[in-house]
Amino acid sequence: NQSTSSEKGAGGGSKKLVVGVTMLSMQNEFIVNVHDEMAKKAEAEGVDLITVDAERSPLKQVEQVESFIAQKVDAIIMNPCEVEASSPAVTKALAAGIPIINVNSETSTKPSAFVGSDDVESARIAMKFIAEKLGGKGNVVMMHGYMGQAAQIKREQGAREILKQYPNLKLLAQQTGEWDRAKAMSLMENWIQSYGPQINAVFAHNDEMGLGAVKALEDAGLKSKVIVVSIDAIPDALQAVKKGTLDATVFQNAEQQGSKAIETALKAAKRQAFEKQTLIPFQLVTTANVATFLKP
Amino acid sequence: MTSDTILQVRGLTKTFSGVKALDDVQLTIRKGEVHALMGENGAGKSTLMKILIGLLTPDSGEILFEGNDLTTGNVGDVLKRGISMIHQEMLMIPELTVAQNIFLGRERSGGLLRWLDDRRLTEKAGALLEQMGVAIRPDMPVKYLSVAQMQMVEIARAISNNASVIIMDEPTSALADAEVATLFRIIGELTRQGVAIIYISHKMDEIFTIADTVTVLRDGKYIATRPAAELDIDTLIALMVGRKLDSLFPVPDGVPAGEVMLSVDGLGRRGVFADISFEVRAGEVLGIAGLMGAGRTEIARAIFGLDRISQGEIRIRGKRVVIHSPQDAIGHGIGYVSEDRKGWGFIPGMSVRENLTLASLRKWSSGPFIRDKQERDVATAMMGELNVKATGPDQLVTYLSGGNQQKVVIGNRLLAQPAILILDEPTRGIDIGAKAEIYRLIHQWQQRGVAIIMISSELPEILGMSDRIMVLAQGKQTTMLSRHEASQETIMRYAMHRDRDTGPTGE
Amino acid sequence: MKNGFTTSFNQVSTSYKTRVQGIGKYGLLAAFLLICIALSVLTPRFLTVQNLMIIVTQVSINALLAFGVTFVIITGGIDLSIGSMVAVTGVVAASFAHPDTFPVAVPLLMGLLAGVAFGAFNGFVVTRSNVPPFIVTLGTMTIGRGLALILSNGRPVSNLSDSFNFIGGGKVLGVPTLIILLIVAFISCTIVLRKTVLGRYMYAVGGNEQAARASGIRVGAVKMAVYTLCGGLAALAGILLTSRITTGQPNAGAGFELDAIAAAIIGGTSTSGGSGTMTGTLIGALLIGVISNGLDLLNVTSYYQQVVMGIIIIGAVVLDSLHNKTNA
Amino acid sequence: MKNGFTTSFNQVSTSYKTRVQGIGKYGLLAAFLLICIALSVLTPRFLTVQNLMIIVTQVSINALLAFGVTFVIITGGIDLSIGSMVAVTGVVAASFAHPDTFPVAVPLLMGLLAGVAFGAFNGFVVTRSNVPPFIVTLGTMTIGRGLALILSNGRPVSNLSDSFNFIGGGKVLGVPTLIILLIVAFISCTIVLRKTVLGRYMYAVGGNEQAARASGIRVGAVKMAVYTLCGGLAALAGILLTSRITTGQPNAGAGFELDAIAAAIIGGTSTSGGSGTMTGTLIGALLIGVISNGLDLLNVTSYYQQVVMGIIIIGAVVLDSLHNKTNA
Ligand SMILES: Nc1ncnc2c1ncn2[C@@H]1O[C@H](COP(=O)(O)OP(=O)(O)OP(=O)(O)O)[C@@H](O)[C@H]1O
Ligand SMILES: Nc1ncnc2c1ncn2[C@@H]1O[C@H](COP(=O)(O)OP(=O)(O)OP(=O)(O)O)[C@@H](O)[C@H]1O
Ligand SMILES: [Mg+2]
Ligand SMILES: [Mg+2]
Repeated sequence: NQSTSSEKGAGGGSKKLVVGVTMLSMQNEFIVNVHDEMAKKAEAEGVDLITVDAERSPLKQVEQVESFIAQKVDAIIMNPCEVEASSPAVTKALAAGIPIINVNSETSTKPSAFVGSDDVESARIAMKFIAEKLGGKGNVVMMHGYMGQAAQIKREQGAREILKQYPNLKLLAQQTGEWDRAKAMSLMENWIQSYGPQINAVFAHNDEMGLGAVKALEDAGLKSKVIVVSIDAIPDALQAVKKGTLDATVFQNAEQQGSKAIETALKAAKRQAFEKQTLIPFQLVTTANVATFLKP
Repeated sequence: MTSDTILQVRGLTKTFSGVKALDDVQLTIRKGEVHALMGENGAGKSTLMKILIGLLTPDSGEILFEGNDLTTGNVGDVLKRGISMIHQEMLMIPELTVAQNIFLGRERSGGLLRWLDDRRLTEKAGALLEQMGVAIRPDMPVKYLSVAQMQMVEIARAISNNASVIIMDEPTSALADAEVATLFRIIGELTRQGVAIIYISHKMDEIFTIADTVTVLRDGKYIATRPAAELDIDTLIALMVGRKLDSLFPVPDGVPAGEVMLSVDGLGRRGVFADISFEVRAGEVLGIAGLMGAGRTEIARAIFGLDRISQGEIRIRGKRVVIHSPQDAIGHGIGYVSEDRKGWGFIPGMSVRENLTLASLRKWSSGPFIRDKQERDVATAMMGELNVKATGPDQLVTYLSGGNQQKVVIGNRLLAQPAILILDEPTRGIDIGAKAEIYRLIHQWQQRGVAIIMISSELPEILGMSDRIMVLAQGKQTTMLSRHEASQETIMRYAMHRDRDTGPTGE
Repeated sequence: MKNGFTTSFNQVSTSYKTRVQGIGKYGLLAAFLLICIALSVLTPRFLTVQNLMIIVTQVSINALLAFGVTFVIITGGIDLSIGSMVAVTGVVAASFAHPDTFPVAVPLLMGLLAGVAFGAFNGFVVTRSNVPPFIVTLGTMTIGRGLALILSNGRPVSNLSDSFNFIGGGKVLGVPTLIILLIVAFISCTIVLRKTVLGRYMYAVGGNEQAARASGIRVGAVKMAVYTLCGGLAALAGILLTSRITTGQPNAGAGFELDAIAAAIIGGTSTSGGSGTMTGTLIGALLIGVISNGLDLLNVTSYYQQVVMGIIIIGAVVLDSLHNKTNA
Repeated sequence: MKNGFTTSFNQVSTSYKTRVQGIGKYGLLAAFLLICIALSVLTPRFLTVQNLMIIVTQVSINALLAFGVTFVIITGGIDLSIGSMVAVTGVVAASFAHPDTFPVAVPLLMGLLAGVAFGAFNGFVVTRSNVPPFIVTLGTMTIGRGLALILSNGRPVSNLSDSFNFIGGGKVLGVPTLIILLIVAFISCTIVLRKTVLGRYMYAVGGNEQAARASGIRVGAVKMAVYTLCGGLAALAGILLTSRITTGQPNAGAGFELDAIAAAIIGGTSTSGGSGTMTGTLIGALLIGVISNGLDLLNVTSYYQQVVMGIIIIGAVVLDSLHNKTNA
């Protein structure tokens, strides 16, 4: 039955390996990029991917993994919605003897392997940049992602760690922009009304919101006085960095996350030795180095 | 087809989910005549008219209007070609004003852009209403009108279309005599101009007053067409019902009146009615008469807790009570059958059984659970007692004819075994056979010692059923008549009582 | 509220069959079976005991919410706050469910209590004010979401006891607890709706509020009851969800209201009140679940899934309405 | 469907005046002004020309959507797909708006066309099938979201021409274009609703469909018109949003439908059809915008913002309904 087929696959045999993939949200550009890399890699390796979209719902994600188990896939790649809430999926997959690889973010239950980067670190990098730019002194506002989601929580945590190191850096206001550019723009407009020139820097949990903040600041003619930094390095953000409107973004390597995830999954499926943890470093993108990140 | 035939219907058949509502029906209408269409509730009169106006499509048959085929037309076409209709259900848009309703679908007056000119519509409507002699503000939203006023607006709408045939489906069901007279005057003028009227009504006396020709339907089948002059009431009823009907009103057998069940003293509601005092005894029928808008319904609503009273008191079995809601009223043993059957009477989406037992459901249940079998038995028994015509206890009430719906509403209240029953226009829109049955029922419950208040605009009904009659005019009590004092003339005289004497009226 | 001197006949006739004959919804059932057959043909993985069990498990949370909202819609109301109630009750339950603190009954009771209180508040505002239920529950939806975040401090409440996690994640004799609870809830709700005085009153209030009042029904009390019931069922859903994902999530349940309302309406509950059945709602929820499971099994790309999902749902209801159609 | 003719007396005396004189909605206006005054007292930054202008700009997208859905709700329907239409039309417009490709009229027209076609499709399904609008537009909401993702390949469509970005982001004589367009749209919609035959027919269809039909009104055509109009306005909103944030976002507009419907209902449009005004809807949208702006200005914590927002919205409508209240 199934296990023999995977062994056959291991022996370079007739049957294709099947990998089930559940992604946090296929409406998020970065996640789509990770997935596209996985698809590319899978195509090259000759494996079948079954991709499903958890639409940010951990419940849905757990159900999707259950479904993968029922389909007897050879390996599962999960881009978790939630540290804790997506954990039952890991438990279930392991109990069914199917290797499960977490990509991009973690769950509290240890999976077979982890490929990705630490979200807390990305925020540290971003905030540190702000702190240094401002010389450790000034007023910062922070735009959160959707409240309660793992990425929001971790990015907030990283930012606060840095803020603690710089007692003269004051968090003037914080509010959720729900990852959304339009919402962030409105929020920034309102903050400008409230604080005007008091604001020295904006830290946004993702580029979409960062770009929204930039737009609002530009409209108010304040951009030159305020530093805006965000995370993800989506193409729009890279362009903005190049133009100098966005001061910095933090590059998360979708390409490597995607291909390493597939690599690990295949090794695991074929019962070969594999890296339990593959950490892909973040990189700060500023005008200085943006050219290397821009795709032709 | 003779030269003065304007509308001819042949072999018309219409089936609703397997039930034949019309079966091979024919009808010939001549210019300038008033053609009465008669039949019991559910005979198919409205269905036939809705087909004529284009709201329903027939299964087969042909309709010729001024010599041309009409069967394919939609409502818009038919209206333009000169047929208009007063609908039995009063099809109005509640949020729009009287003027806007009257000219709905015909607003195109402001040229190419089809801009609305509401000022002109209002003026035109105002003129029309004034010409009809009706005092209704044309800029008043229809939702604030009383049923009777709405019916007058329906009439205005139909006659404003300059139609050559006007269908009137029970145009007077909500009207009192004065308005009926207005309508008849208008009908007279129209027929003199050659307009044909198709007239549907359950009020026999109206037929004999204005009809030239009478066509009778029974169970969806064509029965006969006769000149009105050749008919007498008994023959007509026999044609409609298929048998002879005994006397309409039960013989008064002098039920001994018991204790005073309900008495009101100086009851008033600001701007609506004032100084109303009366009492009803067990086994007695108190009739309340008055012109349209005299405030009769408002008194009933106030006693039933639907409206707040501003002065006076209500006593039940001599004990003063405060009624804030229908639950309070029902708790005190009061039952109320509203004049607005659709609005306050029944639940259209529920079966006959469910409607009948609704007010008394607690009795047919143990704890939270309904005792299915008992509920069904009770409902079936009540259906038998009321002689409800339905395919069974599970038929939806919407599918019943108006008369049978009314019986279901009455049955619902009776099962709650009220000690005091208020009936507001209990026979509105109901055919003569069903009327007789409702009268019989009222009499029966009277004999069982229920105190009954009956509000009605039909004087024969008031006179035939009441032990005593209270007459109202403009929210004030003008007299209290005993059965032998009362006559049509006396009642009318007190009902027309104008505001000359502003002092306390009544006693 | 609109009047309707004249409900059209048509409207009545469609809902008539379904309601009174009780079994009803043949059209929808047919559409549902058709989809199931199609899926069985398209993929052998669909018609396996294990997969069917997974579908029912996945459907159960939405079905519970849909049962609750069916009660509300039958009375002519609406409840948009169910998704937020899931979050609030989940967070509340989770806060009492850490290992070695309280016995498992405590988080259960506290969660239910929170839901019932929330629902009762909805009912109170709806009956005491003139504000349309849409606005009331839209307001409490926002309030509830805020409360869940405040209570949890914006972070998932995790580290829950095994016994608590068993409630929604365990199996009894090989059958997932969720399925068992779903069946129990379905039967109870059906009984409430069809066999009790309260159920009858719900139809009456939704069918014609004035007539219900004139029959002596305390309309306000009935409305209080349905919103409270709906809150209770949402709490059950919230607790089960929390237990299944072993975390109380302050942003759980976002958007669930639309799915639940969709299940009810697909199942034949009329938004204008007065008609609807639990069986219909259950089929509606199963339909949504089966389509979503089938599309996953067929590996339809996520974007196309949404397109196909929309088309099938409209299609199923078209099929249903064709079946129930009477001539105009 | 409820009741009927005999509304109580009192209703006449109180609400008659407010409605018939057309100005109406004093209650809501009062609540709105009250909130504005409160905010002006709480923070001096609220009542500045600049801030008021920002509020109106922020409100404009939601207001446009709310205008469209007001038409639909007045006829007794509902449109849940507006959020998705925003995404589809935004992505379509953005695809034609790259610099040095087409003149700026092309993305505008293509976006509008997409919205009108989408709306017309909604109208077609609603009029041709027996399926409730709720389900039809819930289906097309999902379909639309999928389409937007397919068309954009799941990625924002950016790099748009300056002239395109001017449409929603520019200023004319110091006044943001969004405000100008909002005013134009408001006046046009008011005229359509109050001064044209079509508007009159919308009230008629929603007030009593049977009666409308009996007056010779082609009910189907009116419904087609409102859904198409709603699609067109959603397209305008989508284009403006895209231009404002200088990207076509496939996931833009998610959840916008609830805000727009809320604005309409807060503004007094009855969900059962037959009543509603554009002025009411505008005030409803402004109310939501002012609260959200005010809470940001006051720097209320995000969690509490939601709680306060919910309470104020319910409160405002309670105030409104108290004003219009009649005793039972
Ligand atoms: N749309 C419909 N669907 C099903 N049955 C209908 C429909 N319209 C009418 N009927 C049925 O057709 C029959 C004829 O009804 P119709 O309304 O024409 O009677 P009518 O003669 O006007 O009665 P009334 O005097 O009570 O107004 C009745 O049995 C009625 O229940
Ligand atoms: N909802 C309402 N709004 C405004 N006026 C009303 C309303 N209901 C009744 N009226 C008016 O109030 C007065 C009393 O009405 P009521 O219904 O009590 O009269 P009635 O004696 O029962 O007569 P009928 O029932 O025959 O119209 C009339 O002038 C009537 O037109
Ligand atoms: Mg009739
Ligand atoms: Mg009356």
